[in-house]
Amino acid sequence: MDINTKQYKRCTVVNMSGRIDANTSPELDNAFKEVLENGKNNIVFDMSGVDFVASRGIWVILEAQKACKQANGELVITNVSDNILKSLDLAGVKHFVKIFPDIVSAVGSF
Amino acid sequence: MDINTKQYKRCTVVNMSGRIDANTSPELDNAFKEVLENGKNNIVFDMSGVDFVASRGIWVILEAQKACKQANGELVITNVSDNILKSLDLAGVKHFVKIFPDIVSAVGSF
Amino acid sequence: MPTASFPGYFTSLPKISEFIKEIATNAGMDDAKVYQIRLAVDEAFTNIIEHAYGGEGKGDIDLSIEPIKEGIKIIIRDQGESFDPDTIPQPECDVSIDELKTRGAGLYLIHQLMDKVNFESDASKGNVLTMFKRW
Amino acid sequence: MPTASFPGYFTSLPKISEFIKEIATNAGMDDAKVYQIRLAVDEAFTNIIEHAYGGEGKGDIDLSIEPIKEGIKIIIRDQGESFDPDTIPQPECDVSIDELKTRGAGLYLIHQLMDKVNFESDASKGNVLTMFKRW
Ligand SMILES: Nc1ncnc2c1ncn2[C@@H]1O[C@H](COP(=O)(O)OP(=O)(O)O)[C@@H](O)[C@H]1O
Ligand SMILES: Nc1ncnc2c1ncn2[C@@H]1O[C@H](COP(=O)(O)OP(=O)(O)O)[C@@H](O)[C@H]1O
Repeated sequence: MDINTKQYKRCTVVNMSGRIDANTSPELDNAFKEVLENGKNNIVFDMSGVDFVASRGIWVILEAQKACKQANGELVITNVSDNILKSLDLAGVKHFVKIFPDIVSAVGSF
Repeated sequence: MDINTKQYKRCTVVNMSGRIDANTSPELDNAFKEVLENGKNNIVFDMSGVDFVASRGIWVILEAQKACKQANGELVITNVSDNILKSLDLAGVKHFVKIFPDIVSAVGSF
Repeated sequence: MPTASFPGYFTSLPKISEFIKEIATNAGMDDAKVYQIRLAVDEAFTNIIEHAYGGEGKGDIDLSIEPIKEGIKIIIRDQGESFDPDTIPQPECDVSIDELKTRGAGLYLIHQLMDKVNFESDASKGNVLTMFKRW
Repeated sequence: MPTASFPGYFTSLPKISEFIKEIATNAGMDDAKVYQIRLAVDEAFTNIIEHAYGGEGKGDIDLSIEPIKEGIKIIIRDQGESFDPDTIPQPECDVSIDELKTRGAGLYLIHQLMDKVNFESDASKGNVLTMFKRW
């Protein structure tokens, strides 16, 4: 698992590789919190390298969205694999988070 | 040759494939002019599909930059192949146009 | 019937996932369904560690996976606290992000992902979660 | 010595480029230098069509490309107006974008890209541009 953060003019891209489960989701949680602590509240979560997301991961994403919105920002996600997308749909994530097909449209939405 | 335009929140991405020479540069010129006529003045020219640029192409890019700047916008370019980059350098293009290594950082610069 | 025992740590989760993936894929389950089984099992293991054992390192979890005629059967056993899944309310998603209680989709996902789910507690055998996924 | 004649249209440019590419690459020129030769030739052809012939469809252009010991020699001939390249000022790039006269880098690029450039006009032979690129 590997988390990287890149700052653009109007948003921060966070990308992670590997699994987001009970074991690894706290690190993702920290990465999102760090972005917010730096005063940035627009986040693109690039999931191109993520191959598994358990409900713990979903909660981390939704918690981050909550914090972004409270700071008048927004979290969006992109590059979600088909399998993961289906499980995010089951959990109703799309009601709370915009999902973009590619990172350019995600970054370009801010 | 194929030119596509995609509108994002703060910029328009124009991409072209093939050669930009005396034969094809008028079409690129038109594409840039159309963007500006639509009231958009921030352009990302994505050159990932471009494999040859003659001086006519360089002038079209610089003319478009002129027009963008006059409208308080900016044109930037991205995904420039090594061969093309060397010739743009010879022509001094970097004094007038920002060159980004990838389209995400180009779009993210607006 | 392939069976394995895993220590009750979250670091077991990727190993469990690989174990399921290999057996279910070799049995002929398609990729999307293999993913769904892996996710259901991951949620079940996480819940056992957290809720039945009350934390990591409190006990082992046994997993068996059995390809049968109609699909794949999974049995997960632990020796932790028992519980009655019928007492657990469904998560809500008809709320705004601010109202959302950001916990509690594990059980819901397990039921959505698998075709049959059964939970039994027994003083001698411990807790037994049986799940089934059709081909 | 591979030689070809191309009609003086801008649509000849990609064909000329392919012609150069194949011969120069087969002769062992590296990719970056092949590109530089192609670009110099493209600029020369464009100038001939536009300035020597005064437009498309006014005459043919002959190209020969010859791998020699030290590099590759290119000869381009046309029957259009002659001109004296020494009278042409260098393009400026020390200016702001608004002041920039957005024309006129073709000759400059040809000189930058090639190791030797020679232009001769002759009443009988027409205009002959000889260029040379070291291996
Ligand atoms: N294996 C288990 N043993 C004991 N309690 C459980 C078990 N699985 C779930 N529970 C109870 O059901 C609740 C809902 O579980 P779940 O939907 O997975 O969400 P979460 O674990 O995030 O709270 C848990 O909070 C817990 O009280
Ligand atoms: N082959 C040629 N025959 C006649 N005139 C030429 C030729 N090549 C260049 N010129 C003259 O030199 C000038 C500069 O050429 P160049 O640097 O290629 O820029 P551009 O063609 O864009 O003006 C041209 O405007 C033209 O007057």
